[in-house]
Amino acid sequence: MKNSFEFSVLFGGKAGDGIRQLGILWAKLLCRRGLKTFLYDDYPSLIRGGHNFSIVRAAEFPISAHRDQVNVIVALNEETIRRHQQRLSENGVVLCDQEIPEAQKAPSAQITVPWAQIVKELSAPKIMRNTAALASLVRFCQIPWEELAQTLRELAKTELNLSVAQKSYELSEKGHVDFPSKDKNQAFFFGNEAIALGAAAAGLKVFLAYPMTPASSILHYLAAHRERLGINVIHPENEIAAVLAAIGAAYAGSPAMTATSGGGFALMVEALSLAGQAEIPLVIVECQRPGPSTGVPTYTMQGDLEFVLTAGHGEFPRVVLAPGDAQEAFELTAEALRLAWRYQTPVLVLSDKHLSESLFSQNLPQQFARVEYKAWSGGQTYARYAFSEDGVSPLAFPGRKDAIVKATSYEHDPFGLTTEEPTQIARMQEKRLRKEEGLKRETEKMVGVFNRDAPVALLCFGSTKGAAVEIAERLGLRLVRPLVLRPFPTQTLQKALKGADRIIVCETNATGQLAKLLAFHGFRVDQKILKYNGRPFSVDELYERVKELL
Amino acid sequence: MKNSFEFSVLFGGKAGDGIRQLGILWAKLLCRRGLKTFLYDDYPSLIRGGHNFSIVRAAEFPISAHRDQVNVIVALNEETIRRHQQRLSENGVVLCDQEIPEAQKAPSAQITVPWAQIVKELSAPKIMRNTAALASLVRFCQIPWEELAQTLRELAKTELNLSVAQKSYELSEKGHVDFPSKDKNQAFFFGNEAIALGAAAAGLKVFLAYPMTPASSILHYLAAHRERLGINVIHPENEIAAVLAAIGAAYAGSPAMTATSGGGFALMVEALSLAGQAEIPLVIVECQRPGPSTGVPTYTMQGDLEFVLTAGHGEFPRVVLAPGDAQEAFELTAEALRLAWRYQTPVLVLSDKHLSESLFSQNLPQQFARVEYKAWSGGQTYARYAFSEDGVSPLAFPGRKDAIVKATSYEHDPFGLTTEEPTQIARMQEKRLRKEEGLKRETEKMVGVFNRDAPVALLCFGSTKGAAVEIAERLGLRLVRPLVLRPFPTQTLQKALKGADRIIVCETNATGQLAKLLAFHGFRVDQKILKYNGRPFSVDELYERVKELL
Amino acid sequence: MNIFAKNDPLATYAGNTWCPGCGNFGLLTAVKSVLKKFKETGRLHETLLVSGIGCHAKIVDYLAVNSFYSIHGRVLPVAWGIKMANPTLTVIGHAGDGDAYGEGISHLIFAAKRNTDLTLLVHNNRVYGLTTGQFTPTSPKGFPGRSTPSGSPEEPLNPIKLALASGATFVARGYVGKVKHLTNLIWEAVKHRGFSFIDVLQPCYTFFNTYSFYNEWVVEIPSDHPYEDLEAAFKLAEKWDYSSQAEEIPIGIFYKVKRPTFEEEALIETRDFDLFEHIRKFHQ
Amino acid sequence: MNIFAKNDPLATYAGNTWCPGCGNFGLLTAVKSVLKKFKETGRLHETLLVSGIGCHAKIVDYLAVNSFYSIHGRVLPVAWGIKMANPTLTVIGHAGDGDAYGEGISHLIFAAKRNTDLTLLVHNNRVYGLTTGQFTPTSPKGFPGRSTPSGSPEEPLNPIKLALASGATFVARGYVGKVKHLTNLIWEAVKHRGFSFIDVLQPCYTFFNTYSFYNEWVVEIPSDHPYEDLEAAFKLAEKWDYSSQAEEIPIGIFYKVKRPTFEEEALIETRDFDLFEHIRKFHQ
Ligand SMILES: Cc1ncc(C[n+]2csc(CCOP(=O)(O)OP(=O)(O)O)c2C)c(N)n1
Ligand SMILES: Cc1ncc(C[n+]2csc(CCOP(=O)(O)OP(=O)(O)O)c2C)c(N)n1
Ligand code: SF4
Ligand code: SF4
Ligand SMILES: [Mg+2]
Ligand SMILES: [Mg+2]
Repeated sequence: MKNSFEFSVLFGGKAGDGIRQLGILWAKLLCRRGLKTFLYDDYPSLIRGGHNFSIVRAAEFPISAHRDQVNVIVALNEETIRRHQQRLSENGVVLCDQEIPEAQKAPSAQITVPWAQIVKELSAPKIMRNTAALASLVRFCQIPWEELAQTLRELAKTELNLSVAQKSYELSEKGHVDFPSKDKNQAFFFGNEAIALGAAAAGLKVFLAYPMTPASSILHYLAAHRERLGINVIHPENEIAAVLAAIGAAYAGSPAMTATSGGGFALMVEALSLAGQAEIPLVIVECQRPGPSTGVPTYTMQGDLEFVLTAGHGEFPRVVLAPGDAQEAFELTAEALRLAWRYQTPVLVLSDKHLSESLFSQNLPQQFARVEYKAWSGGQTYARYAFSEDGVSPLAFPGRKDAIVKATSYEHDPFGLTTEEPTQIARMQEKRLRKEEGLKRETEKMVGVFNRDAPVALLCFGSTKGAAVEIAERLGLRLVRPLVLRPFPTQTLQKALKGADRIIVCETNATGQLAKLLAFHGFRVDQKILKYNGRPFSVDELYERVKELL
Repeated sequence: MKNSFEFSVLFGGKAGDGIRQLGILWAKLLCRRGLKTFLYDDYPSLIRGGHNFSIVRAAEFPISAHRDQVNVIVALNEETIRRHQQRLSENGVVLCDQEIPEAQKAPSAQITVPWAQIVKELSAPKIMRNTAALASLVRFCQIPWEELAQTLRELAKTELNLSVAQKSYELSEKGHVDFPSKDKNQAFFFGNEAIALGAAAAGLKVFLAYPMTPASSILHYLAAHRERLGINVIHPENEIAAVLAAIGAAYAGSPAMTATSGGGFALMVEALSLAGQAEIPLVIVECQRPGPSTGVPTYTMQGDLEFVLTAGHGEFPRVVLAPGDAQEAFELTAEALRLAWRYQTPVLVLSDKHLSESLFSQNLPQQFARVEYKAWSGGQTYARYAFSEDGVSPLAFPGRKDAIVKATSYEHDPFGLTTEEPTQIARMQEKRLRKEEGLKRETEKMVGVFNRDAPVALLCFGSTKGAAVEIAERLGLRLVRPLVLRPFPTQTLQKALKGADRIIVCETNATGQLAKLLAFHGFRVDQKILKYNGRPFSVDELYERVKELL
Repeated sequence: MNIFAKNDPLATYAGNTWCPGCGNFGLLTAVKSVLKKFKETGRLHETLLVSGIGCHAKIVDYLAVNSFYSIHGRVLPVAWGIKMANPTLTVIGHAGDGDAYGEGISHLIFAAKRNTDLTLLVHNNRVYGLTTGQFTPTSPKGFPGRSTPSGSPEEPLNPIKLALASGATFVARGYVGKVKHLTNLIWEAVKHRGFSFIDVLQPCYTFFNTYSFYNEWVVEIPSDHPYEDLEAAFKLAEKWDYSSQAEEIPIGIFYKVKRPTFEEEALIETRDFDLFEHIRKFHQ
Repeated sequence: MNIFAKNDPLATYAGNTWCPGCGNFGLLTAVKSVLKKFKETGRLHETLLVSGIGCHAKIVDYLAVNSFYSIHGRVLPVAWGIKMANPTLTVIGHAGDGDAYGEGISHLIFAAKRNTDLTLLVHNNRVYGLTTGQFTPTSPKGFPGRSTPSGSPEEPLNPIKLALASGATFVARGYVGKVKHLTNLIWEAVKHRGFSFIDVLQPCYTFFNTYSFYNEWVVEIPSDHPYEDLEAAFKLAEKWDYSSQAEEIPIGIFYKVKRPTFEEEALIETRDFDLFEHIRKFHQ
């Protein structure tokens, strides 16, 4: 790694211990110190009990992946120590509750603090042990009390939290880490928050979603902020209603989006095809998790790529975008809305649990895409599906006096009336498919390239970016990442891969879907690194896997 | 064409005139004479009115396509003459009702018979004009009355029909055609009947479907024959219920199937993935029609290939079979059931309107696939998902005393209990995907090849077979047809295409989906012939399109 | 070129393809009368039809007004989305019985539950028309459709009871054989704020000709019916359970109450926001 | 290795992951008592559980009986298919309220309409548990779930009314706080030939703790209730509309009648046939 400060902490406990919240507060506190942070959250599909852990990595340089080794383990239960102590780096320390019986026996350096007792004494709910633990960590890292207090004041909000923290801070001991502090606050976003904000920034006005891990937090975020963002946020009876109401809203003039995971997306496929035929600007976010079917709902996999590329009966233009971190999630979701409206066709944003539910500290761009469309300028009789060179017809919305706006799922003539006439059918198919040319032109450049001249090229898409980018830097590899998967940016990739001796594809699925897509487009794939146990690549693991092949 | 007898008749009129029934009776009558026939049916999406026509081609040699030129037009209305008279061959004749006012003006040779009057005089319903027309045609073709009478007795069944026919036969004139007669009756099947019978023959016990053109006739056929075939045939509330009940039935031990078109299949995609995870033997028939969305419901297109190949979230083995005529429809549907049960995974049969709703006279094979499975032999505790070399676990059904049978949509351990443990997840993914090896082995040979050594190769799939096979014969082309599209029979195709100078793909869609699939698997495609106006290739049209390229 | 029929400003040039004698003609007449009123007040452009797929759905091709010809079973979610984008539009849904009571039944229940402000007209011919005659959820037991040639094995649903149980605030039944009565019903439904549901008895001349049956048994609900009494409505709905026997088939409004609409309860005024202020506040 | 828990022949070795205090424990106890009766008569292998996805659904992992852990909303069609293949099995469905009244509501209506011979237990915690606390179709208006932080804008559905309106022949409500009463209900439901529906009030300790509310208002339906009177059942169902106020929450059997089952009306004995005879008869 870079010769620069970095520091990882693992927080572990049972579901219901507030592990995630603890990690988030720590990450945010460090962001406010100007550090870059990344939070990886690992939790089973249950509400209380089981074993949850979060790894928060912080560094002075940009990061968007976690490491297996950690400097500190904050253990809210014994199991955490047992499961994770092999992760501790040299000089690593375990922070844990005095009450943990095993604590004394563990081989590593340990600092025990009476968190449970503090909470009890202050009559705070037991979950506030997490605040106590945070305070011990802050103290251990020699971060001034005032910083913690301020973070808690702004983010956790209750006085009781503060008291618990203060007490624990006092009872905890300093460590030897010298935590740096920079001037500039770092912004922080979960992947799904970045998706939500990207959509909102581009002009989203209606969001509908049925809950499904790992997409639900888009719904939760937008619902919590709907008044502030000026967006209608609706949780309907099922995914079919969600996508069809989004289609209805878009037809009537409101930029609309829905979000789901693979199983929910499967239910939206009939409507996707409708959006293709009726030329509706529709954005669907698909946050992947391990399948098939219910699979492993709270873990990660990039197993739905091939599915989303060709889902839907019949032939129609579509775009599939795959962001790799929060910043890209923001930009590409905004772009998704822009493209959907510019071309009046469905656009998919493909995420996965690892992107959607990890926390990134990144800045969002000042410039971003916004919804724009070819508006009908009035005049003659309005024809919703008027032929045009680029396949895009001028748009008018129902409600204006001078237009009759007829959308339809049937093959149709320019006015939107049903046709079964062979020439008309062929012409309309061609009209719609013509949009692919414009889409191709606009998306052709969407490839991320790093170390352009290195002889060995690593290829990946989506959330694998985080680990891959560090490996590429560390090992001097070229990193090439298509951000758009349909249309496929063949020319740009050809340029990006020019002169590469070796092409290694890495992705988190069992059959190498990106590799297949590359092969389909005529690219040579020399080696594949696949992972399909539901876990993302950590920096260290990907390093080992790549090293093996070199 | 071959130097042998062939004869085409076009029957035209309004929906509600009984055009289709008329064509069917004619085709069947000729089959009973031992001729090969093929019926192509063209009708808009309405119940009464509009313009319907059927072309029945008959020949002494095997055929499974229609021609544009016809020898006789049987016109139940004026519009038929106007629309189709350019199809008449030299010496062609129009048979029509005396009442048709335009009749006299048309340039071609015409025979008029007072069909409407006959029907009226006998107080028969107006639709029986079709029987009268049939009788005139039969007479024109110098076919003895007894043959018609017998066909009507067996297939149309009412006495009134016979009287109408007789009267009309008497009033009609002989033509100059010498219609051959062979010894052996030909069997006749609509594509969908062949699918239904293939499934029934293989051991189908539960069929569920929600009506959707052009799949509905599978439901209608099986419903009409359910007692005879011993199959439960159910029309449920929607496609989702259809596919999930089929899954439930298969889990409990009954070979089950469902059938639909693209839009209905879209609704089944979530369940498809469930069948993959839970390892359920599920067969789905997808009868394509022009999309996207509602599209052109009563016409044809091969536009859903890419969709069905990868539909469903997550990664699981599946088979996609694409028959080209009734015989293949029968064989491959039986094979679909066999493979589904042998490998406990979903199998898709891909048809289209042109195959499903055309009538073929072909014999069905005496040998065909039947459901067989790896049965659990009892003994130790039953584990539904026991690991095995070929990925297939022994099967037991709920209800037996010695087994607890747990199926699940979650990732699971061998007993079917949920797991989130990384090693288990990866192992189970591998177990399931291992079935692809066996499937590949079993399906690798499924390629139709004709004229193996010809330098120019024509490639197609599904219903395009009918026209392509004649063209290949006529022009001395090699014809290569993958009957299985997933797993893709790469090696067999390589052999089949060895030494081909030129590879021409023809298919009825706008983007060349088979061509793309071939390219993906490393095949060179030199030229594409695409048609996407909802109509299938006729022999003559495909001939012209191929000729242009040679 | 334009979209209109020659002599009828409410019609498009699309040729009508319903069977002669189809009950949909009566429904078309009734809807047209209602649209005419909108036209007269200059508000036709604020009306919008949404249809499913089936014979019924062709109505949107015939009428020169805004429309969304959607997919089988999905009239209501599409209409709902349209209202989210523009609550000022008057939205009328046209669904088939296969459409509304089979494929799309879930949406009917939720439109009723939410009291979404729109009107749903179910062209209830008690058969799948366009797919040539299978039994639907409201076909009588024993109906010999193409999927049940020896008779449907199921008792029919009673959609009036279902709508009542789901919380609909305007529940009615019409009959295409009484066009004037139907026109008034539709007009009342459109005026009603909230979810208005009309089950329209619409004989399918070709696959299920029920004209004489309805002509014999249809009775208008008397005007002293207690419109706000749910139990009375339920009781009235029980008079006929969609079987092939009847003693009386009430038509008219079964139930009508006021309740806040979904649009009032759930929607906010959409507007733009300042991204960077939002980030400073919640993400730093 | 085998599937059983150490000391319990009805349990698997799967660790229970419900929250402490979860209402599902009571339901598990009740179901186990019923399964025990089957075990005692040597018929356990003929019982089968089908579940959806959600906290409720985990129950099938805990019980050492045949089961199909299906997908969200699809308990009923899977169970229906199982009955088609083997009508002799006793099939019990476990669904969540999100499952049965949201995603899968269409199947509930049709199972009731058809009188499919199975039992459906809805673990009605009136919240999406496993997806961490959004409002469901039976959440009270104003419920501050994660998708509606400022309060659900919708009135709840009353599933008892819905089941009655759809034709269910056994409609009941249970409460996990009355395990014995619940056990009896389930037993009655399982014995009933036809579709038996029990809405089980199951507090979600974590996201919607309704124990004290139910404890206060739950009242057993008196044994002189006219079980076969639909209107009486509907009236009783109206006593509580799933809002956060109540004067009385009746539990017990609301309605119970005999009607032919789907299996009796629709299924035939499957058997093999002679293909070539069939072809000679119908295709030559
Ligand atoms: C998802 C889906 N399933 C099936 C169909 C086929 N389909 C078209 S119309 C129709 C039936 C329509 O019946 P109904 O809604 O009663 O309308 P009607 O034709 O009687 O007016 C069906 C099943 C479809 N278009 N989409
Ligand atoms: C098609 C689909 N949509 C969404 C989900 C996500 N999901 C899993 S459980 C659940 C909610 C379950 O709520 P409920 O049915 O009430 O069960 P509970 O957890 O409360 O027992 C949802 C929406 C899914 N698995 N499948
Ligand atoms: S089939 Fe029935 S509903 Fe359809 S147009 Fe004809 S008469 Fe009307
Ligand atoms: S979240 Fe609620 S329903 Fe789920 S296990 Fe916990 S208490 Fe039970
Ligand atoms: Mg209908
Ligand atoms: Mg629930």
